[in-house]
Amino acid sequence: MTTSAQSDSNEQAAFRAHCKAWLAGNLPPRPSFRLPLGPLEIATVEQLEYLCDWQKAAHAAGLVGCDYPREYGGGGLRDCQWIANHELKAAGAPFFPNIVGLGMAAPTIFHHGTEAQKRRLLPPLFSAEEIWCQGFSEPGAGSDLANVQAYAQRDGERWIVNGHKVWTTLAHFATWMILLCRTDRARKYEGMTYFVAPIRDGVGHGVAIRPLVKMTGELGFNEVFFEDYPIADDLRLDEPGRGWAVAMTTLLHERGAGPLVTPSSGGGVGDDGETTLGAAGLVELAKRSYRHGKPASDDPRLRDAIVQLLIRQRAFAQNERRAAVPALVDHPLRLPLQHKLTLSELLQDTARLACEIEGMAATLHQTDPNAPAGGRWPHAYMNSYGFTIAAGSNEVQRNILGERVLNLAKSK
Amino acid sequence: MTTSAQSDSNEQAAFRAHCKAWLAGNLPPRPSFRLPLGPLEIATVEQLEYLCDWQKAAHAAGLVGCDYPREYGGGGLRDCQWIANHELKAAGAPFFPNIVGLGMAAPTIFHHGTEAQKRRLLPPLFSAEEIWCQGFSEPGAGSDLANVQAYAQRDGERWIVNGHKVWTTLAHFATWMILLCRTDRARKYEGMTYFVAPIRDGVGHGVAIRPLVKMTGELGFNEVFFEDYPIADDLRLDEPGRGWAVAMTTLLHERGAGPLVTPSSGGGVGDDGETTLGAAGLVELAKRSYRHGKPASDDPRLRDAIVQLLIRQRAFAQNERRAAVPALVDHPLRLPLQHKLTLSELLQDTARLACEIEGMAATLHQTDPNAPAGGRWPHAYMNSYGFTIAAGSNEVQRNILGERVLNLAKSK
Amino acid sequence: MTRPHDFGFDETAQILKDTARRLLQDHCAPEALHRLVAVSSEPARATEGVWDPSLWRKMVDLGWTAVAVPEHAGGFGMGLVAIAGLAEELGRAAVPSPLIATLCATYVAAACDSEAARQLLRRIASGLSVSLAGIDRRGSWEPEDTDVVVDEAGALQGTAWFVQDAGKVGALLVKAKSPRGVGLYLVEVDAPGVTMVPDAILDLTRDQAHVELRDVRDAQVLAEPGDGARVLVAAEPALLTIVAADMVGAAEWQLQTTAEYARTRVQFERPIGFFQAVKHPLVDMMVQIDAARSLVYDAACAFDHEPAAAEMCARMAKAAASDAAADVSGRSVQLHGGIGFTWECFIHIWFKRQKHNEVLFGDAAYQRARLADRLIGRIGETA
Amino acid sequence: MTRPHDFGFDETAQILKDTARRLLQDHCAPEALHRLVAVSSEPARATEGVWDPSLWRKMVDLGWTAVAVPEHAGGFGMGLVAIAGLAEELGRAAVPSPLIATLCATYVAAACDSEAARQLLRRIASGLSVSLAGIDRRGSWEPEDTDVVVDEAGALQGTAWFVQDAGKVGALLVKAKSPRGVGLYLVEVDAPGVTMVPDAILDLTRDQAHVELRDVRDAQVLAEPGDGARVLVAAEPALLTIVAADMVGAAEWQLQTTAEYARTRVQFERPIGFFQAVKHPLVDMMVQIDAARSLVYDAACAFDHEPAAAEMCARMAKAAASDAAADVSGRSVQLHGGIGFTWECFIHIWFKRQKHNEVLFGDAAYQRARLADRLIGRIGETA
Repeated sequence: MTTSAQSDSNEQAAFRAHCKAWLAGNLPPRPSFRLPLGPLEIATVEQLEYLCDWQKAAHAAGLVGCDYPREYGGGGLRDCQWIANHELKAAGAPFFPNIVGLGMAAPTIFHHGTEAQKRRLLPPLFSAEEIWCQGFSEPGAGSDLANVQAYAQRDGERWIVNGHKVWTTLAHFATWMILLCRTDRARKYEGMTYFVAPIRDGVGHGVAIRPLVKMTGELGFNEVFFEDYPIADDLRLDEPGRGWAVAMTTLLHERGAGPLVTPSSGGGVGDDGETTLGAAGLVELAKRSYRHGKPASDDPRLRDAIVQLLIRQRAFAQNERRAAVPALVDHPLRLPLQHKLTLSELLQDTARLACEIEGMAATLHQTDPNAPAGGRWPHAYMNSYGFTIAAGSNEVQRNILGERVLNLAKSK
Repeated sequence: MTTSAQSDSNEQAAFRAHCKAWLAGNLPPRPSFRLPLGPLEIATVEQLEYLCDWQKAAHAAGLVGCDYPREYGGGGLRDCQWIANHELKAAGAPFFPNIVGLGMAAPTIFHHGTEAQKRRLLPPLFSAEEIWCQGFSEPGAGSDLANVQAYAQRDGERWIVNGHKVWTTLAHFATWMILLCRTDRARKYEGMTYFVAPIRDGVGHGVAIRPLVKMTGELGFNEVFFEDYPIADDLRLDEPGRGWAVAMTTLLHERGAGPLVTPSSGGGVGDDGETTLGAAGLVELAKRSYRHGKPASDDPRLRDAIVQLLIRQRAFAQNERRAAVPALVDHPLRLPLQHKLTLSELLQDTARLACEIEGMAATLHQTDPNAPAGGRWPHAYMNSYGFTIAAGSNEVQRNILGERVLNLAKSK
Repeated sequence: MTRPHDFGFDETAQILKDTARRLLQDHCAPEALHRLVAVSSEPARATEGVWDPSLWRKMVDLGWTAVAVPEHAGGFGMGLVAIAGLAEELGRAAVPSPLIATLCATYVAAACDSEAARQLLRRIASGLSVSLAGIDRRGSWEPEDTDVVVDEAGALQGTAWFVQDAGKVGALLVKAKSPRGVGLYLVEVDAPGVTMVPDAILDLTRDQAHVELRDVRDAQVLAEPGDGARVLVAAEPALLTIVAADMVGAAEWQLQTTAEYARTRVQFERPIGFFQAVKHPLVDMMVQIDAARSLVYDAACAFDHEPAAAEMCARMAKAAASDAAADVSGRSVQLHGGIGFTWECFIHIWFKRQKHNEVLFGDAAYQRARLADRLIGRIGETA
Repeated sequence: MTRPHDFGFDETAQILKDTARRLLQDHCAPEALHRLVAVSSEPARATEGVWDPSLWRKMVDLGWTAVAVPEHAGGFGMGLVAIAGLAEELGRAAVPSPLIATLCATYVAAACDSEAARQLLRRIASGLSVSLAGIDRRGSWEPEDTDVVVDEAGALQGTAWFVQDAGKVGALLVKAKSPRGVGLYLVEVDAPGVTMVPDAILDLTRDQAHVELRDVRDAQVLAEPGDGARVLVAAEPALLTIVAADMVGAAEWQLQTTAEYARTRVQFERPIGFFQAVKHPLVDMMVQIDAARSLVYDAACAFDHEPAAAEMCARMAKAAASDAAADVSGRSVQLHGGIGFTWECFIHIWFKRQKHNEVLFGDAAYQRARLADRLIGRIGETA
């Protein structure tokens, strides 16, 4: 009896080799400008273009949408996207900018769209020629998403939309929006319908986009106002009244399965923790910072705290690994639904500890030449709240886990 | 302009001097047997007698019930009990055993009892000649106290009680029980009535007491069963149907104001932290324990953790001090209602850290001759859950604080 | 000295605190503060340290620079417990002003034993604002650490780092080293050789600078070389207590503002305060604030009445307040949800002030390390 | 070696795990376990270490002592990843048995390079139970620390502390020091000069003893003096992983039992799992358990396939599992309310087993301190 070492299938092995080879020669040069820390923080057109060019090149090389059918612009492979993601991370590649498209719109369209919708929408999504944003949240429908009030009124072969969406990441760059509207005010869950809205074309024709400023002082998300905005009925996904069910597909991917189809967003904590915002960065920071007159890396209390985060970071990666081993999984949603919760809190705690290591220097803004690590850590700490709040606050994530995995009574 | 140093009133100064003088000469000798860590853990008759003798002596000297009128066995003083408590702690005196009597029954009887009830019940309560226990909780009415089902049926000048109480500390030693019963099944809050029940006399006449064993293997609380147990109507406190209101008086004292009328229970974290279960004990323990081949007191991470508890301990004492300064209090219940929550979690975290300091030796039972500090810490850690659960679990305490102090919507 | 059970918080202290509360409610309400310091979200604002000098004049007119100055130097000589009450209100309003810096400098000057220091105290009582320049490049605030030296000619040379509200004050109290040890020096901000380089910082309610000193010859000696460390050690408990009080006041504002949001924001057909995932964190915030607040008055009272305990109590207060400020700040954003993450919401102003105060004069872990030396013994001392 | 994406958890491992689950469900269900180990709450039980030898015979008959023994010594030679699966089930059932001790001893023996060790492995595969006697009086498990010496006559002298399940095993694997360094020795429990002194312990599912060795002359040398430390370092990752797996399995039982209580216990007219003060802690328990569980299989896989990472991964697994065990244990009592605090409730059995495993072979903080040396560098190494 010996231990079996399951390795890649032949297809996977060949694909992995392809990824390694291609990445070895095709990483884009470092840009002259500062790159954003994650897709949620893309602020300038030059950042966007640099990243879109990169996604397009990676798509052309077969590293994006690998597991989707070829007729929709995919690679026609099976269970290969995670390999591409792994190799992308290992190679230190930039992230892909079309995060809402890859992580949410693509699987939703794939599961709920018509053949025509899939052929039209998916290829430019994978190639980043069309950027996507998400129109779910509203001022009165944040954690309570089912309270959506934006109203689409049927008008023959089209719908007329009026309403107000908020926290819309990438809206100012987006061609398309996945849009959840109420179409029946008498029913809550059954009264919603799901559209794909060509919002860029709508600006000035019923769509207005107002950027919101984050607590860091940066742009990054938007309010979107609809006033008598018409959407053709063939841009509806699934049946009228099925919007909540379609949205659940989106959210399942947003909250958990996303990393299975797209490189993980939000700061890039990878299997090997090499990215700048990972806990490994704390070790270097601690060696350069001082505490009690000695390197902070010599302070046993900080050492303990850093190692705690290194352990959590590895556990996060190993959770993803284990999620793919059915024999070691008790409930299919148990690990995927933890993804956003654990990653966002890991990033937050990492950034918080980095600020502690910096001491007085953590008071400095990223524009100060003396700010350690370019001031990224206090900045990342503030931005981390975007991640613990967005996409269903972590409070809501805990409800979902308790209810769907542990079968506890619904809290709402 | 100078800083005014408010000090004791003349009455208080004289009383403090009296306390100091009496305590200097009248502390009881250390007993030959092990004393329990707190009133909730009195297990043997010899422990009880030793402690009752002590309470009786202290009462005779005027250190118990100081602020109650003389006609009820009190000292007739004003705002002096806290001084007695402080001096008792400072002198390292044993605790008083009649904890339910002093902390809960006395103020409830004082506020809701008839003149005859007060004259009959309070003097032997203060002198510990009659021990009290509390009959509130039931198997189906723990945190949800208003769900009390024990039923008292009116029968002329008496009531007939049937029901089942649990977690009844000291029931096996008690003469009296404060007893909350349902008297109207059609109404929840208005359907309860409050009695003082002579349960010792009732044993064998409708009262049965069954000791419960704690997770530590020790006795300490009981189940009490009532079967057609008669209580005279003149042992009712306040009107029929007013039981919930009376119980709230009891709980207010149990949860917060208790320490204002009685030395604090549950392990004795005092202003000066001298008692064995206080965080100061951790310092000594750490000096005698080893970690990485050095005294645990040299481990910076443990040092930090110990100091955190020393700070919380001092904050606890300073909260009690500040609660008596109206200018520095925003809401009258804000500090008193935190008392039980913060004390119980402080004791739990202290005991947990002590176990960590002990390392492998924390595996040892208190009967093992090699157990550090006589094995008290792992033991105290387990017993601490009694305190975080009892008297309204800390989850319920947080509800109460959120609702009564921060005016948040009721969670139930 | 007896240790007053009521911390010595007397009627005068109460009046000072109430007056401050009212003045700042009138002149530095959150809306007005946001308009003042957050009108722009451009990076350039990070060096600007916007404030309201007319409000500062009102504060001076009310005698707030004089409250901590001893009576013999023309001040009101109030106890630290009263100053803590005032600092709580400054934090609650998150008011941009040089008052915290000046109060801190006052306690340092009062611990000096020189005519120059007494003279400085008189000027402070009359409205001079002063900031302490006593932190080195590495952020250390230890008495012996400084990057400023007194050269052989008696001139100050070097850079003082992390100087608080440097752009608002009239003079600096500089820590400088010479072969005889650390001394303290008064330098006017417009003295020759003084270059103020504003730092870009996150906190919108203050400014910070590093101050380059080149051949600064006309500094006055407040504490002789070798006496500076003693002075700083003596004053340190007051400084820690004042900053802790500021944090406690700010945290209480954060708590009340977040609780109000939880009472009014409706999701799932209920005010979100109904949900224990919101309610219990709010209670935990309150519990932490109360602990820190009690320790602040304990520390102030110890400074006033029980000097032997002053350092211990002050470090406890600063540690508890720093931890409370950090935790309350994070939760205030989280519990506000998306709106709390925006520039237009007021709470980021307090969040950033708290993060700044959290590390000033040593963060919680630093204070606890010092407390451990005192309460457990230095490492290696146990046999 | 390649690092299998599925941890190398193959069908054989699955069968072993499923078989263990079923056997222990049948023969060590919580009710039966409580009747067995908690029939008395008298203090005397603390030294008794009650267990069920007939169940142990079944476990031996199923080959569970042989699973980790290499094939060349008559065992099944399964990977640590399969052993971790088995250990999870042992923890889930909280079964009292010498199997965990024996599995640990197996990895130590397998790392020895001697015919005596190979002989020992054969005896283990045939059902001999063995425990490691390698901890000193201070609780240290460092390779060089022991209170047993080899005297000039070659006899063992001294006391081995904190020997796990000593009352159940047939032989001891003793760490002893001589001038040439640490060696490992096999001592039969009934050998002359061996006195087993049972400790009184809290955990009801095991026993523990200190073993006094007086002139023990017929010990067999498993690892020569000077080679013992190498052996222990080589085996340590397996030991840590096995104990961590036990804790993960136990924690999952605690989670599921507490969740079941939260689904059924009604207060305020609702199952208490409705309340976020109950629901969210349960979720946090789950999150911690999953992290620890993933790290356990990661560590087992590294031991099997990537030796250079084995120590790091094992310390991470033990640290995460210890913390999870501590937190889950506390919450399992708290969320059960009053009933969870009683002897009659089953959960205290798991609580106490977890507290014991938490410190065995070094608690979470110890593992992290060792990890820091590896991942950050030793203190003083940074310029």
